[in-house]
Amino acid sequence: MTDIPGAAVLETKGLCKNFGALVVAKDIDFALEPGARHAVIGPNGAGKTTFVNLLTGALPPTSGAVLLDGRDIAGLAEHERVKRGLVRTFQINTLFNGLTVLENIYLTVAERMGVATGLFRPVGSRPEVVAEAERLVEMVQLQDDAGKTIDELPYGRQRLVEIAIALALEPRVLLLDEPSAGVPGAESHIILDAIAALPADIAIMIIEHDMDVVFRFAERITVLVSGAVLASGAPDEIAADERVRAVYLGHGHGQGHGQGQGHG
Amino acid sequence: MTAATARTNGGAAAALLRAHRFRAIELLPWAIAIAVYFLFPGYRLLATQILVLILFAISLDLIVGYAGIVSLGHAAFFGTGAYTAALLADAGWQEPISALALGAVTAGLLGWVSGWIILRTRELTLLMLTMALGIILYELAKDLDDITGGFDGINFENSAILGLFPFDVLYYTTNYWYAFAFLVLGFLVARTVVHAPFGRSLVGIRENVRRMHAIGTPVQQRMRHVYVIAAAIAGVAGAIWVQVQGNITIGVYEFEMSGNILIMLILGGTGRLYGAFIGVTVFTILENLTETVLGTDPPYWELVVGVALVVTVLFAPRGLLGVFDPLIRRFRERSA
Amino acid sequence: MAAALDIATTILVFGLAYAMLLFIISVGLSITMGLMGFVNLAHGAFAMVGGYITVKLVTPMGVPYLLALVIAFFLVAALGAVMDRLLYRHVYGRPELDQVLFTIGIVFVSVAGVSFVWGPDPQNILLPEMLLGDIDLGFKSIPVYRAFMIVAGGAIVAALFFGLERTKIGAQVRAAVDNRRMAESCGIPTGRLFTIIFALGSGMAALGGGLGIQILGGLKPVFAFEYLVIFLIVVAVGGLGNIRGTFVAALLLGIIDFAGKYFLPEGGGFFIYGVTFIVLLWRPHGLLGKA
Amino acid sequence: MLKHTTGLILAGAVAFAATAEAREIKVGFIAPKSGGAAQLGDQMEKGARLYMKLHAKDLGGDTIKLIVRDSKRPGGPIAKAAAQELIAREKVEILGGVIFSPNAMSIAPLVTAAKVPFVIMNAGTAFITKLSPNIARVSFTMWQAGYIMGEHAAKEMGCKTAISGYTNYPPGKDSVAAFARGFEGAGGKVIDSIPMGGPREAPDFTPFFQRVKDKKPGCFYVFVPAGNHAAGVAKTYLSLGMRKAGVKLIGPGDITQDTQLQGMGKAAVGVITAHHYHADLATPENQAFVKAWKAAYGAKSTPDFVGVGGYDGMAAVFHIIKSAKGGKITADSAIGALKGWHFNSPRGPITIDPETREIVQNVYVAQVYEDKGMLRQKKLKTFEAVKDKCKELKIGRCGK
Repeated sequence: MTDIPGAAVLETKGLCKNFGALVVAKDIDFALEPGARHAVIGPNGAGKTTFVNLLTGALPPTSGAVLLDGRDIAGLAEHERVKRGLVRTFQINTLFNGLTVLENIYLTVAERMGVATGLFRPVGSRPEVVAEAERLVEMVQLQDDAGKTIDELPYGRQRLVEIAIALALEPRVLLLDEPSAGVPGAESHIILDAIAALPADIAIMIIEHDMDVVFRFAERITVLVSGAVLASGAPDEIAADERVRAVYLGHGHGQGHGQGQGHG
Repeated sequence: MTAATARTNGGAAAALLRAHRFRAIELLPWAIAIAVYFLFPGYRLLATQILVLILFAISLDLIVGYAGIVSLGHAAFFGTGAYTAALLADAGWQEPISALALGAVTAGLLGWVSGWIILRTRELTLLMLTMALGIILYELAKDLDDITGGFDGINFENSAILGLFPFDVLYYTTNYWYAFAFLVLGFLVARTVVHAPFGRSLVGIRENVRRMHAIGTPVQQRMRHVYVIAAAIAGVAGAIWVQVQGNITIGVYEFEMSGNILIMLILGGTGRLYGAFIGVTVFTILENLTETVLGTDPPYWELVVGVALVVTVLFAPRGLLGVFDPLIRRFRERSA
Repeated sequence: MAAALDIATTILVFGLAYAMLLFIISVGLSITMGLMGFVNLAHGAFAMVGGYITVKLVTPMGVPYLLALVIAFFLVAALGAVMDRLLYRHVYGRPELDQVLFTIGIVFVSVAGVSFVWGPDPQNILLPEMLLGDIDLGFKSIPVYRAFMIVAGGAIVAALFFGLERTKIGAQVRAAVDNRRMAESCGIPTGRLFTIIFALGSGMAALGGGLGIQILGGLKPVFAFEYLVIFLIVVAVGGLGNIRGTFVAALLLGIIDFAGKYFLPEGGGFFIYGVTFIVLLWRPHGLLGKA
Repeated sequence: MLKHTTGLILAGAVAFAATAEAREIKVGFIAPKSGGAAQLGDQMEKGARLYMKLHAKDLGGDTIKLIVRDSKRPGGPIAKAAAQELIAREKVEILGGVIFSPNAMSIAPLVTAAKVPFVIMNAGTAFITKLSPNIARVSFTMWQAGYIMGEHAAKEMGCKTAISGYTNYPPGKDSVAAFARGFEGAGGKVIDSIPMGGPREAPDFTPFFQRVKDKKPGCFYVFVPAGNHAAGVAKTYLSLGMRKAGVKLIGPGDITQDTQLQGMGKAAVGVITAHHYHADLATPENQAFVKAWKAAYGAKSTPDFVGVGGYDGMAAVFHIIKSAKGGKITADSAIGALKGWHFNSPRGPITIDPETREIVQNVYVAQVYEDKGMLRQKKLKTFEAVKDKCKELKIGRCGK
């Protein structure tokens, strides 16, 4: 995992975002190589989710560029970026709450396979799409809940649907926004196992508060504070960085340990 | 297929694969419609109107119930289809089916153009924009009365359907079956669309737009597409509406038309197609037949309709058809 | 030059009078929609009932007009509070479409109720002498009634802004409109607050109904349907829950409507809808609404 | 139980046999009973029922069953469905009523096909009698009052210029077109013609009236539909101080509709209108009519031209029934009987023009004045046996 400019799948250059006078992203340079396991950490309000939204195109940047495969994707809408393999999960579950688990994933698969515009042949005569959705349901071990609506599932299980949906899109770059947030300690290992099992060639950026997860998972860490990159480097470098300790780890590490003990 | 169903508990996949199949109970509304023709010849124009309004409500359900686009101006498309058919007939193009097809085209075009502009917005703003469009068209039709006949409207005649079945101005025989046939057709189109992946993706848009963006759906485009489909079907409904009656007034563009059809749809239940059947029928019957029971002094129908709406919301939150949901669920669970 | 000044004065005076009416009636709707996300299509029914109460107090009973307005305000505010507690609370938080159906049902019932009680005839009111006639501005005379509308409207607007900016309840309302969950967690009783707001909004609508009889040319049972559209437009153009926005929208629409009809009567109904269309495309959240 | 029922049937059969001559004739009556025009439908029905009550004996034992249907909105479909039901299910022999012209238009093909006579008791757009040979109209056309008002304004009121303001729908256009013909024919000049919104819009006329005031015409001719629009006219006229500015308000009698008049207050005093009826007409027929009306519907209730339309309409229905002499009523026989039919109505003598099946009647120019706190109308001039100018001159759709 060396920094070779140009080899990055996803890259930002001088990315800035202001809401009026409020600066939420300040001159962020960031790069994600193929197969990367890259954590972005930072205190609450550091602009992490905003950063994800800027990457996916949910928010337009005030200035700066997002590059996918070295190409500026400013002109691409969110859904077009997804089609190019840039996929995210949400910090707070963002699912089709009235639909069943299988339908949630079915919709995603249909979209990825390009059949979602089909007007005439019913879902029922496309068993291959349904079968693929079922495969993904099994991958996150939700087969017992496949027929339940999202509303009927506990939050932690819903979280798995988030991940299954992301996987269903066959991402090349996956942005995981606090995948274990809101999951009870006893269940978080399911999520972590699912993440650990992700295909190695996917470039993954994970935003996480739980330092145990970060240090177990990440090969590289970027620290965001007040919308700007404070430090970036290998986990041990970050752990050793005085500035990071000062503004973040002291407080955040304790919290991480708390959670660690919770499910330990 | 059986391999697929075997893998998940609860038959989720089986349900998904089965959803589009016809059930015996779906014959019921059609059987009733056929029976009504023979049982109530004296109400046949009213019954014909109900058939047409059901088609109109179905077209609205496609956008409101499936895609979550709430419109207070759907009469814009209904009226455009209606005026297309009426003005063609008035100008001498009296063949009804081609006029109706052109009505679908003009309404669809209007849907395409207006959808491009309007569908960027949501909620109250979307509501107001759809409404403003409808009212602007109403004003336009009113002011262009040299062409449209304006407030008083025009009477016109169509030639026999397929050259065989002339419209009946008194007993609405041919007229009824004409409306019936296009309701069946329109319903089948709508039903096919909602069970196709396209229709499922509309439900996704209704349930969670942010997620749809994030799974790579061109949401705007898909909403525009369904908007055009709904507009075209509404145009067909409008065309039939005036063809079976041989008369058009600017009433087809009226705000009440948009408002009432939305109320009827919600009353029956949105997002299920059959809600349109029950909502339109119940509303129209309460509106028009209350007076034959209770008289017109004072006019009780408004009270009856109003109370019906309030009671429905309090006791049948998912519309009248929603009342049956628990029953159906129990039935399914038992049979599963 | 003199002619231009003359026309400008005309448009300003009449446009303003109409705008005041629009604002007084619409502001309650704007707050209820903004605060509770509650779509109250029956708002016009409260204005209608207020109008009928005013007429019936003045004409057969001989109550002075201004006093009748005050009584109508309090009676309808009380009615609003009762409706809120008895009926509306069942549908708060329900899907929008349910609220639409429910409140339209209320409109139907109110229309039927009013026509049962008072019949289908339009109701008129004979204003006191002091409100008839003209005021001479030197270069132009304007009708007393319009001047009265502007002054009364201005006073109500001022009282409303004062109430919202300077009182505790006002601050709570602003907080709740801004972020309801946050307000609740700060201990603001939004449920009770909403009853108060709802009552106040209904009372304001009633006041508008009573004030507007003269301008709107007689009350009929269909009032609640006829004016629904224009109130919704004012709310949407102003921005949901935004009182200043509602005021600006009322001014804009009131004046444009008058000017449009004055200069180009053939355009008739187009202006107000055309302006609505353009404003909402330009600013989808309304003139002063937040994104 | 069974015996009891049989007894009833027998008794019924005997009763039927005893009055075998007497018939019950079903008459369909379509009018708005709810919605914005409900008070007009109410007036018209009251007028019709008053005639039925006063003349019940004229039918010699036959009775009329009046079946009322609410047309609700001005557009065609509801009225049309009601008409189809009345004809096909209720089997009415005569159809009547109708406030709005589009209602009448949409019903026209039905009465042609069903061969049912259709007596229009209000709807006043001039050309609609041409839509079916089975239509006869006993109300008015917009041309009758409008043309005469135009002539009168130019000749008698000294107006050299006029502006017309109208509700933007066919009766309004008819009315101002008629006015312009009459006014300009007599040497006046119409300097502006202002559409003032549709019949279903809020009746706020201020911007239009202010425009008129600023243009300072001699006369301002206004047509708005009867009802709350009418009340708005006089009020706006007063509140803008137009009288002081020297603009005379004139119009057809719709703007001084008797039922609205007291609610207008002093605003209406001095207004001059041309119309075929006002409740203060000092004829014995009218005085008896108004007295009977007040006896039936209360002292505060007043008939107006819509009520007289219903009353005379029912007189026409009675005439049809009597002419059939117990035989079957067909459209041909009924309309044949109405052609040239003469009746001494409260509004004065009326006839149905055999050529056009249109009413021929007096038109009165009248002025509003105050008498002991009540507003009344004083007849200034009578124009006798006025025909519909639109059809005479073959204007627009009247000529087709």
